Formats: sequence, C-alpha cells, structure tokens
Amino acid sequence: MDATIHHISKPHPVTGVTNSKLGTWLFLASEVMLFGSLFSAYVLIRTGSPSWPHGWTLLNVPLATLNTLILITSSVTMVMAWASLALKDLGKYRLYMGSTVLLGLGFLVVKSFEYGSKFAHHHYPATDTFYATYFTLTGLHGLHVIGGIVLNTYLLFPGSALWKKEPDQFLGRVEAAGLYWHFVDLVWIFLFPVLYLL
Amino acid sequence: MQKYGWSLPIDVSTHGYQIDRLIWVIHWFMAVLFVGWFLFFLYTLFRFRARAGHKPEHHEKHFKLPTYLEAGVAVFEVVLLVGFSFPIWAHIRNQFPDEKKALHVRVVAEQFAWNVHYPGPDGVFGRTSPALMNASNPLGIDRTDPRALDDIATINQLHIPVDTPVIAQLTSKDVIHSFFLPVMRVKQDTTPGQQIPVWFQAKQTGDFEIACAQLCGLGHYRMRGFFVVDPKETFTQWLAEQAPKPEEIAAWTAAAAAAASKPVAAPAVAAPASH
Amino acid sequence: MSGLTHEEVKHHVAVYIRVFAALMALTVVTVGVSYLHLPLALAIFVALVIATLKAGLVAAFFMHLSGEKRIILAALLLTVFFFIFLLIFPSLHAL
Amino acid sequence: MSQTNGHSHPHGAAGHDSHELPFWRKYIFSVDHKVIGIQYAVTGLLFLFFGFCLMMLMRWQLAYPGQPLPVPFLANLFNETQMISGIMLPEFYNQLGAMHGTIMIFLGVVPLAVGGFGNFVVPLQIGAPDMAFPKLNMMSYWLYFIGGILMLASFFVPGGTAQSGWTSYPPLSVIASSGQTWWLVGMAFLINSSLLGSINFITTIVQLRAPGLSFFRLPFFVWAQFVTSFLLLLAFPPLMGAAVLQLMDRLAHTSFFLPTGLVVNGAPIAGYSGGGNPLLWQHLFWFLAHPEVYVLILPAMGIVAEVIANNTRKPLYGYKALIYSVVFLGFMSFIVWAHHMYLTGMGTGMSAFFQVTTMIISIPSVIILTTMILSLWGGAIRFTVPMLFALAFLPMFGIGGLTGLPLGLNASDIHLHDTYYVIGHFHYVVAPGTIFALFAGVYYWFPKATGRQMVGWLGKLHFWPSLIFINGVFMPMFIQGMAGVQRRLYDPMQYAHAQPTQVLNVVMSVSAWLLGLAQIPFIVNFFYSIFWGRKADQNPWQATTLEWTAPSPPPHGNFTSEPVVYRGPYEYASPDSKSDFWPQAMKEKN
Repeated sequence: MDATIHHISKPHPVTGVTNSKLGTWLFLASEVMLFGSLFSAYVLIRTGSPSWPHGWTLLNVPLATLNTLILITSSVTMVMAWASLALKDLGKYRLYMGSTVLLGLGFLVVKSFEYGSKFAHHHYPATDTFYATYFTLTGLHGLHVIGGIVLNTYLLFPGSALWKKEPDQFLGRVEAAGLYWHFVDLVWIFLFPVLYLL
Repeated sequence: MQKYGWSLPIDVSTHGYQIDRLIWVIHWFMAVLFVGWFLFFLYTLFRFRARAGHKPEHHEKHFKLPTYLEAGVAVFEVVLLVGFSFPIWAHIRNQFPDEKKALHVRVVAEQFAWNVHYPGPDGVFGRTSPALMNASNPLGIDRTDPRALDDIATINQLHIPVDTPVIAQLTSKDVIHSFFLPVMRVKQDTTPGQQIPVWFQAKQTGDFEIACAQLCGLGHYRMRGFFVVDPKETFTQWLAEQAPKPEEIAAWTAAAAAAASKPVAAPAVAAPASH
Repeated sequence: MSGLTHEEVKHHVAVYIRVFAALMALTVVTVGVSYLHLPLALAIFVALVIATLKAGLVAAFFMHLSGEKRIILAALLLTVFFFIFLLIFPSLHAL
Repeated sequence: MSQTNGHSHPHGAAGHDSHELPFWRKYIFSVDHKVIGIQYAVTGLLFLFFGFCLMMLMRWQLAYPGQPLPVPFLANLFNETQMISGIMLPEFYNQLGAMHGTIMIFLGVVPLAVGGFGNFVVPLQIGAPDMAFPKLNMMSYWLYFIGGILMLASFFVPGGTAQSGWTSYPPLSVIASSGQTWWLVGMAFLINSSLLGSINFITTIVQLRAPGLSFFRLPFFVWAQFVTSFLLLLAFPPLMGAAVLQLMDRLAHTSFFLPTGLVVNGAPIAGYSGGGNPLLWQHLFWFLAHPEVYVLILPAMGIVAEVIANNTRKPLYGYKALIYSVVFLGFMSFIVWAHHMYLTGMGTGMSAFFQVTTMIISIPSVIILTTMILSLWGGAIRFTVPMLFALAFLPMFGIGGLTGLPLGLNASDIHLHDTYYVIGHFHYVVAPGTIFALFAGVYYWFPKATGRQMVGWLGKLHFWPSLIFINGVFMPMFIQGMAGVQRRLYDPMQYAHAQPTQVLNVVMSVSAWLLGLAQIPFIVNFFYSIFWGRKADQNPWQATTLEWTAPSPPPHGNFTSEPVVYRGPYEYASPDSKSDFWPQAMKEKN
C-alpha cells in the first residue's frame, strides 16, 4: 500500500470536508481561545480597576475607523479571489489576491502611524494598564495580520504553481488562507469597539 | 497533649473541629471504598488467572452492583457538599464574629516575614502607605495620622488572647504568600493589592507557628512567624510592652506639626523621618 | 466548496457585495453611536451587538459557516461554550 | 531503530518507497508518523529521566538538609550559584522544583503519551497510512525539541533557570531572574507544538479511519487520544495568552499581573504602573493546567484499556460507558479549574460552583476505574509485563483519584492546600498512575515498533521494585500533608510541625534512589532488545486491533493493503470465532 493520504483535495464522503478545511477550522478554534484569554484579561483588569479611560479620549478613532474599513475591504477581496479561482479565472484571482495583500500592508502602515504618534507622546505599554492592553491586543493582532500577508503573498506568487497540477488542492489552500484572513478581520471587528469606542 | 505528630496537628481553634471531622469522614469513606475495590481486584486476579482448562467469557453479565456503587458515591458526595463543605465554608468565610468584641489585626506579608499591625488602644488602624515602607517602618504606618500614634507593629510575632475572636486583615507587600496557622486550621493566600479578612478564635493557650504555604522566593522555607495564644491578662501586658514609647509619640507629633506648617505638597512622604 | 457550479459561485459573489455594504454601514453606525457618548452600560451593549452582528456576517458568508458541515459547526459550538466560561468566570472571582 | 528487523517486510511496494530518502530525511527530519512517534518517545523518556534526576537531588536536601552531597563527583558538577561545597542553595532547590514539574509534565509525560504513543499508534489503529498532515507533524516534534533545548539552556543563564514553581505565579515570577523569560519562551514553543499536534490528531481520527471503522468501533486508546487532543487544542491557547502577558510584564514592563503599590525588597517597585491583578494569571494558568491533568491521564487510561482487553482475552466491560465517561471527563475538565484557587479569596458563590463541578467530574473517573476492574471479571488473565504495569495502574490511580476528594472540597482544602498531601495526590495520579501505564505501553508496543520482544524477566525485575519503591516515595506524603507540612520547602526542619515527620523524608528519599536503581533493568532491557531481542511476528500478543495487522515494524505507508474493518475492537473469546481472538480487519471466521 502506498502512503497516499486521503481527503487532501476531495472531501471525506461522510464528514463532507477536506483535511485542510477541518484542520484550519480547528486552528481557528484554538485562536478563538487565545484571543478569548486576552479579552478575558481585559475584562478582568477593566472591571477591577477604579477608573478606566474611554478609548476615544486617548486613541485616534478616525484612523482606526479607516483601518476597519481597510480590513473589511480586504476580506471582500479575499473572498473574491477565492470565487474567481472557483470560476477558474487565475488572472482575476491574482488581481484580488494582490489587492488583499496590499490592503493588509495598508492596515499595517496606518497602524504604524498610530503607534508612532503614541510613542511620540511617550505613551508606552508600561504607561498604564489601558495602554498595556491596547498595545498587547493590537500588537498580537498585528502579528496575525503579518502572518496572513506572508501566507497570502506565498499563495499569490510561488504557491500558485500548484493551480496547474492540483487545482482542487490549490482552491482548498486559498479557502483555508481565506478562513484565516477573515478570522483576523473578525478579531479586529471586536477589538475596534472594545479598545477605541468604549 | 502532643502538638505535632504524624497526623493532624493539635487543634486549638473553635472552628477547626468541623474541618477535622470532614477530613476524617472523607478518609473513612476513601478507606472503605479503596479496600473494597482492592479486595475485589485481588480476588478477581486470582480467580480469573489464565490456566489450563480455564476459558474466558465473551458475553459477560451486566453487573448491577457497580451502578449502585456509583450512585452511592454520587449521593455521598452530595452529602459531603451540602452537609459539610458548604456550611463549614459559610461559617468560616461569611459568619464573622461581632466586630466590637473582636480583636482586630492586620497581617502584611513580605519576603520573608510577617508584619503584624495592632490598632492600639483606640481600636482604629492609622493610615498606611506603600511610599512610607522602609526597614524601620515595614508596615508604612503614617505617624502623622493621629489615629496611627498608638498603633503597634511587630515582626513575626502574632500574639492573641485566648477565647477572644480575632479578625485579621491579610495582605502582602510584594509577592503572593499564604498565611497558615496549622493549629488554627487557618490558611489563606495573602495577595498584594487585595485585603482579605479571616477570623479565628483560640480555645487553648500555647506557643505555635505562622507558616508560609505559598512559594514566595528563596526564603520561603524560613518564613516562619511566632503565633502565641496568651491568657487574656498576659496578652494585655504583652501588648502594652510593644506600644510606642511616649517620647516616640512626642517626636512624631512634633514632626507632623512641623510638616503641616510647611506649605509643601507632599507631607506624607517626608513626615516619618524621625528614626 | 470545490464542487460548486458556475451559477452558485456567481450567486455567492452577489451575496458578498451585499454583505460588504452591510459591514461598511454597520461600521459607520458603531462609530457614529460612539460620538453620542451614551452611558457606559448602554454603549457597551450597543457596541457589542453591532460587533456581533458584523462578526456573524463575516463568519456566515465570507467564511461560509451558514450551511457548513456539521462536524465543523459542532467543533465551533464546543469552542464557543468554553470561550464564554473563559471570558466571564475570571472576572467573577469575588462572587 | 525501526529498521532493525528487515525480515518481516512484505514484498509490496512499501519497502523501496522508503529507500529513496537519505538518512537525515528518514530518521531526523522524517515526516513518517512512526519515526516521529519514536523520536517523541525517546526524547520524552530522556526528559523523564532527567526530571527524575532533578528530583533525586532535591530528595537529598529534604532527607539531609544542609548536608553536603555524599558523592564528590556529583557535587563537582555544580557551580557556586547552585551548591557550595556540595551543599545545595535554596535558590537552586527552587530551580530544581520548578524545572522538575515543568520537565516531567511538558517535556516528559505529554510528549511520551501523546507525541510518542499517539503518533505511533493512532494512525496504525485507525488503519491510516500516516497522519493527515505529515509535515505539520514533523514541525510539532521540532518545536517541542526547541522548547526542550530552551528549557535545558535556561539552567545556564545568569541567576539560573525559572524558580517560581511550575505554576509561575506572579508577582514572584515577574520579578524573578532572566531564567523565567527563557521558561516562558520555551513554553511558547511547547504550546505551539501541542497545538499543531492536536489539530493533526483530530483531523486524522475524523478523516482517515479505514473503511468500516466507525467511531464506536474505535479502540478506546484512540478515543482517549481524541478527547486529549481537544483538551490540548482548546486549553493550551489561554496559557499562550497568559505567557504573552507575563512576557510583556517582564520585558515591556506592563502591569497585567502587578497591582498598584507593590513594595519589593523594602522599596516601591520602580518602572511599573500597577493596576493589574496577580489572580488573572492563576485563572488563565489553571484554565490550561486542569485540563492538562487529563491530558496526562487519558492516554494512560487508553493504554491500560488496550492492555487489559488483550491480556484478559475478553472484551472490555462497558466499552460504551468508558467512551461516554471519557468524553464527559474531557468536557467537564474545562470547568473545574478554579478548585486550585479556593484559598485565593474567591467568593463563596464561585467556590461553591467549582466544588460542585469538581464533585461531578469525580463520577466518570469512578465509572472508568470500576469498569476497568470489572473487565477483569470472567477473563483468563495473562500476567505479561505490560499487563502487570496496567494492573498496577488501577489501584494506584484509585489512590490518586480518591485523595483528590478532600482537596476538591474547600473546607478540607483549607488544611491540606499547598501541603505534601497535594504532592502525594497528583503524583499518585501521574507517577504510579500515568507513568506505569506508559511503561505498559512501551512493553506492549515495543514489538510493533522494533520487530523484537523485550525480555520478560527483566521486565518483571523492573516492575516489582518499581511498584514497591514508588509507593515508598509517595505514600508517606499523605502523612506529612495531614501534619500540615507545606510543599516547596527547602529545609523542612525549620518548622516545629514538620519535624516529627522528618524521618519520613529519609524513607521517601531512600525509596526514590532505589526507584532510580530499579529503572536499570528497563534501560538494559530497552537497548538489549532493540538489537538482540527475540524476533516478534506481526501479532505477538494475539491482539485484535488494526496495528497488529501491519508488519512489525510497519513499513512506510503502514499496511500491505488498505485494511477494512468488520467489527468492534475487542472481539476476544467470541463464540463466533474458532480462535480466541478475532481481528478487526479479518472478515472470515478463523
């Protein structure tokens, strides 16, 4: 018997999913618990603290709103990239995937301006627990964005060679990367009101 | 009676018998269950050992006994919870003695000592501040506060009168410690940033120990304090010996007056430089 | 999702555009509400409702969770259950 | 080592498939689950031994506090920040304590139980050619390896390694020397390793079961690994979050765990804003660390079930009850964590809630133990070496489980919390419990991994002294705990209430050293049998589960033809079959 592993590109007949899809969702489940622990820390420290500033008094809401819009747009381009590939249009896939990467970079650029202005005003993670939470949560989220950009860039250029050989498997990979990227968006959807608007 | 041995230490508290009783009830239960299991286990091993002519059974019967056993264990656990643990905990943690009749102390743990703060004759703790803490004032008592002038501070010496309820406010200056009075069946983590009250009442006099039960650094093993239950008169006398001397109080009052006359913003930090 | 027909994908795309519009609108709403400076409890409630709505849209449509296979939904349900415990219980310490 | 026996290789294509790979791809950076499993197992065993050595050193200090080590050679191994002329320093004692716990749990038992046995056995037992994600599997192992190296290296950094206990409670851990940072980074590697592993296991078990192998035909071991993987998947990330926060506290001087007004060494702590809460760490830590207990015990129960079914020659009693219990156990293990925190000033309501869940979780444990003992009834029990270890597991785990009761009730916990009673309790679960089960697994699956049998009499020579001395180590701890002797004491003679039990420390220490000697037959047996052991055929134990349908050792791709499963996992003594066992993959009566 050869060492072929089943259900890499074709779904399992009973569960209806491929290995990579199930694996990706399990990974995202663990990510839910990771960010869950940090949100839990936020709730505990905020409720236990005698006073807590409104995010909008200290942070730049317009910039963060812009970033929210950027990230949502990138989620749409991501899902469009997948749809283009499902329609077997590699050219459009490249266009949408490229946009996703650029929007992700745009998010980081905006974020770096935000961080820069905080540092310029001598606001660091050590300043108080508000800034500690802000920097840690957005920093960890930023690392996830960077990871997504690396992954998407791989699928945009060298990774897309798989399209010719194993189109189903490649489509599965793009879908998995999409799930991850949407999850990063989803975390931000909660981070944004929690840190900036409340 | 021997204080310490190979079993529970002597219990000199009024509430400890409940904890001890629970511990023994559980251990009898454990012993019965374990011995039963174990004998059955050994018997089974012997009876069903592989040997010539002995064949294993495929369709084993459904055993009813274990179901009853498991139900019995569940019921017993409910009894432990409702009959013992909940009421004991409620008694120890929620039903504090009358504050007017009780002796109040603060116990502030630090690496690696127990600072004990008695309110003195006025019965009120004076103000304390972390900014004032130093080697000669480990509790950071602010002696510019008039209520603090009679406050008594000891290190590693917790004396209490017998037959008197004691309410102790526990906290820590640095890391987490655990305030453990083995003979009192009292154990409570002392956490920096939190003030946690415990109460206890001794029914017997004697010299005992305060132990630290939470790893608090390299000196954890020697973070031992003295816990002395005195007859009431001895306690009053001991407390009087610990009280600040009149000349000390005079110096503090003078320093406070001098600080108050200056228009500076931070009198609290500058004041207690009298030592 | 590999076994989709042309028409199905086209339909998906139409949905994506609508979801995109809804997400944009909700973002504007939540920011707008924050400028009203509502009392904290109400503000938290409104912000979390809107965020949950947005997250639901992303999960249901972009991540294809609506109509996803049972095994994945079951795993996520389990996760959400423990997530709630993790989120709430530490803050109830003194209860 | 899986290639020591070439004769049982089938003629199929499997053999030459693996010959194309160079040595380093085949044995070092291998993606084959069997090689990775063996890598995990061997590394795990080495770490277990290392962690055991740390403990034997500590036991000298406990038995003879303040006396120099009697072996000059040993004393010379340590520098003046660890020992002064053979006398251990308290800092070093705390380092040994913290690292003994960390190494035994995260670098020893879990890698051996999950990484080792899980990797090697699960794909074989479900009839899969490999794990679902072989490259991810390799990455799991190497992340674990790096984590282990970081932990070992931390012994040599200035100030020594982590010394705030394996629980690393802040603020102590935040103000500790740089070894703590190494510990946190090492843990981050180990956490991510476990995470990738758990994703791999769940996907493999869900997706790659052989035709006919429904969930209720899975061997109990696979079920145990399945539940374990969910615990790793969902409980480890909060520790990752907590580790990130503690790293931020240590490196970026945030105050997640530091309250306002901290005074350290007589002076207000500088550079920290305060405003945090030390109990936040405890919640996040125990959210992982309680399920972690079940990560340690569930695979062990799985191994014991396999060995018992095989050696009683009859089906497991209550197979479905076992499965429901293990699933329920896994589920409940997520909502009992705060029973480690009764004495932190927790509110009465919270404390009552966690007591109730703790009592509830004891029920499935009782069911599992009772079911396994009842499985013996009606059997024809073969006292093979794996069976001896599996049988010993039952009463030992029983003691460990029962002694959890007084700790799970907050009123009795007041006296017993943070005493040696706790140490005795969890060691009974993990040492004569889990580690004995792991030994059973080593003896049981050794012929599958190597194609050779281990030596029986050496195994018995390993078993009996181990059983006696391990009880000599842990049983007296209950007496010390009742007497109120606190844990983590460098010098137990400081306290009056600890002095009467000091003689027990000598008993325990001598037992521990003899327990160390008792492992020599195992080590000899292990290496001797790899090279010169009696050759084993495909199914030396006459077992039913799928791994015994593959050649010993299995080639790349595992099976000569894809197995099809026709029945449940434990068809022993079936009246429908002519022989006394009926393998899962055999269609016809034999």
